[in-house]
Amino acid sequence: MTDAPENDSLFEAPPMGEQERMVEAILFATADPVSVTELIGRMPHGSDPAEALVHLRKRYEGRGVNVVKVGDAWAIRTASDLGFLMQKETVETRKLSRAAIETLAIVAYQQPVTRAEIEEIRGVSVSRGTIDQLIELEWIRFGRRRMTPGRPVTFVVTQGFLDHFGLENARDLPGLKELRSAGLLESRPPPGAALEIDEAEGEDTDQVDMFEDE
Amino acid sequence: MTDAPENDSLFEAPPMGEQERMVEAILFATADPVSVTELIGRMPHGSDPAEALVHLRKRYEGRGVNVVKVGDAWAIRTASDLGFLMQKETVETRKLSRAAIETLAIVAYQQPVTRAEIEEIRGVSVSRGTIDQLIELEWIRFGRRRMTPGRPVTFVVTQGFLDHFGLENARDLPGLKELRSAGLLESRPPPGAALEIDEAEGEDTDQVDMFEDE
Amino acid sequence: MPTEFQEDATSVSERLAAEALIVDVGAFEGPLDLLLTLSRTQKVDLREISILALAEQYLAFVEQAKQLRLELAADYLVMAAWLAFLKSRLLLPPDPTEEGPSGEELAAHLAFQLERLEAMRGAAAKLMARDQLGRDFFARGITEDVQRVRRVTYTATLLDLMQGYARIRTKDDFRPFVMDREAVMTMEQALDRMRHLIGFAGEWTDISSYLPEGWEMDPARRRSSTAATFAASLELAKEGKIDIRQSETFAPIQIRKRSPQDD
Repeated sequence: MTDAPENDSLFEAPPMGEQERMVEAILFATADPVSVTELIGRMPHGSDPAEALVHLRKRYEGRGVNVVKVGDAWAIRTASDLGFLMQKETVETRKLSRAAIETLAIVAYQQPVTRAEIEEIRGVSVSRGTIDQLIELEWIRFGRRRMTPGRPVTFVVTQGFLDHFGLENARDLPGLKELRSAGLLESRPPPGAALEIDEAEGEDTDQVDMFEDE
Repeated sequence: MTDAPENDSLFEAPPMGEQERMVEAILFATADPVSVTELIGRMPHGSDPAEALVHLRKRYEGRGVNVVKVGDAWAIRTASDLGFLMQKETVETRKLSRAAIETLAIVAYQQPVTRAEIEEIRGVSVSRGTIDQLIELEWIRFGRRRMTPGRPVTFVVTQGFLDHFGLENARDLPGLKELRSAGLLESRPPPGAALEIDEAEGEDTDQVDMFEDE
Repeated sequence: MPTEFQEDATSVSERLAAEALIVDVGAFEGPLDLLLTLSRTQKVDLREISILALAEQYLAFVEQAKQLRLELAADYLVMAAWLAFLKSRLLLPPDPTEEGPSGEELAAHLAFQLERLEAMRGAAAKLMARDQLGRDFFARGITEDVQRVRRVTYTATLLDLMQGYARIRTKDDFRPFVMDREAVMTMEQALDRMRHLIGFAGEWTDISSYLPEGWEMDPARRRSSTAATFAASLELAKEGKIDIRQSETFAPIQIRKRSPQDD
């Protein structure tokens, strides 16, 4: 560890073409998205995987497999128009209940969202099993606690969720902009609950940040 | 998606570029190498995967992953020169234990030296592990056997040792007098140290070694 | 009301539709879901929906369910009570002395809730319609595990080596620093020392004279040896070997050997 940095700096980073090959090999070797940080850690000192990825992504445009961005990580996935060739590989996923699908959508579009908020939106209580199932699928996870009385936990979607639905980012959710401009993503407390309004507004800012800063 | 196969025979086989994409996607996503027969079975009627493979193989020449033949089937594999990327090496640097340093010092200053002699000088037994560690580090090695009863092996320091410690020769190691005049020996007895102290020291040395040799 | 209903439902198909709605109550995901379904019969944009009409529809539905002796979950009944309240608020002229939100505000919020639920349903449908991993696009089939290799290297410097050697060769005058408690005297040491000396102390003697030679000058050593000697004196007194006296607070403490005739 101690001598490595000194030695490494004596050598130049590999040429970009080589770096591209390395990123290609690493992404091909795994089923999970690989973060740029991990790429840096695995490639020779001084490498710039972010730039190599730009080249690699271009190289695979229109091919049978593509380089895709998943959150802040990268993966290679088959082109979705070729899914019909892959009946053999198709994973039969457990059919999600309507409650689970709606809960997932609410978490994705309204994140970070508390259980109480999910219930408020759906108008029914959310069963433990629904949340558990989504956590088990690794599509949602616990986010930061709310700074409101009781400090409830919030839920947010995961990288696995983005990967599964082919999203680069939670901002790319279909129809997100329209829903926001229609005011449907605002947390609007029922009239008469005036006291909570301030806090709720604070939280809403949080939510916007989450989408826009990522 | 599902009706495709029936209609296929009515149409021409997809263009070769498309077939190449298909082979690429299938080889990428399938868990095992895929034979040409299987490719024919999975691709639209009239496809020529063997030819598509020739193109695909060429396309991946010199890339980070290659199209390789495994038995009579085909697979995409990491280029052999990039295998090192599939290893994540963490290097941990530890300080050599006191027992090991002392043993090494005795070998360096008194070589060739037998194990019994090392033990006599240190006043405690030398664990097998300490010797093994120094041999593994390639800092000491076996020397000639002593022409004494039992013909014990001796230890000497290696070229690797001299390189590591920046010495031309083990004889270049400074002697005791030089160490003292260089202020490297701070082991002046404390003023007013009574006789009991010697006993205490004997015990303490033992104890320290016990911990370090383990 | 019930008779009215029977008279109203003249056509068989209408009645069947109404019953189907009731029988399907289990299919609704709560009162909000039911309200959303009912609102569709108004065939207008949710933003222009008549909450009053919707409330009436819901109440009629609950009434029908009661008639058919269907068990309705409590939250459906809570919603019915709330809608009845909302309905009265919407119909009666606003009472300026009354506290709380107006009927219009409550109705607007309900409309917002319905619109939001509908929007989330739509979002869920769009989400599920996307290409999905393992169904429409696929990850790598043959994966290679990243081997984690932990390599440990040991280091030592020439200085370590030389000091190590010096330590061994000068063992006789080398003392590890950790044992360097030269300014500490234990009670055991003091006791040991006093047992030997006390035999000669027939007269009252200041305990400070029992401090070991060379320990009186250094403050740290004096403090430690005084404490140890004092503690040892108490121990000896307890054993009946010596007498202790002190004329007043902070005066010198004196001890002497206890002679057999004192008993």
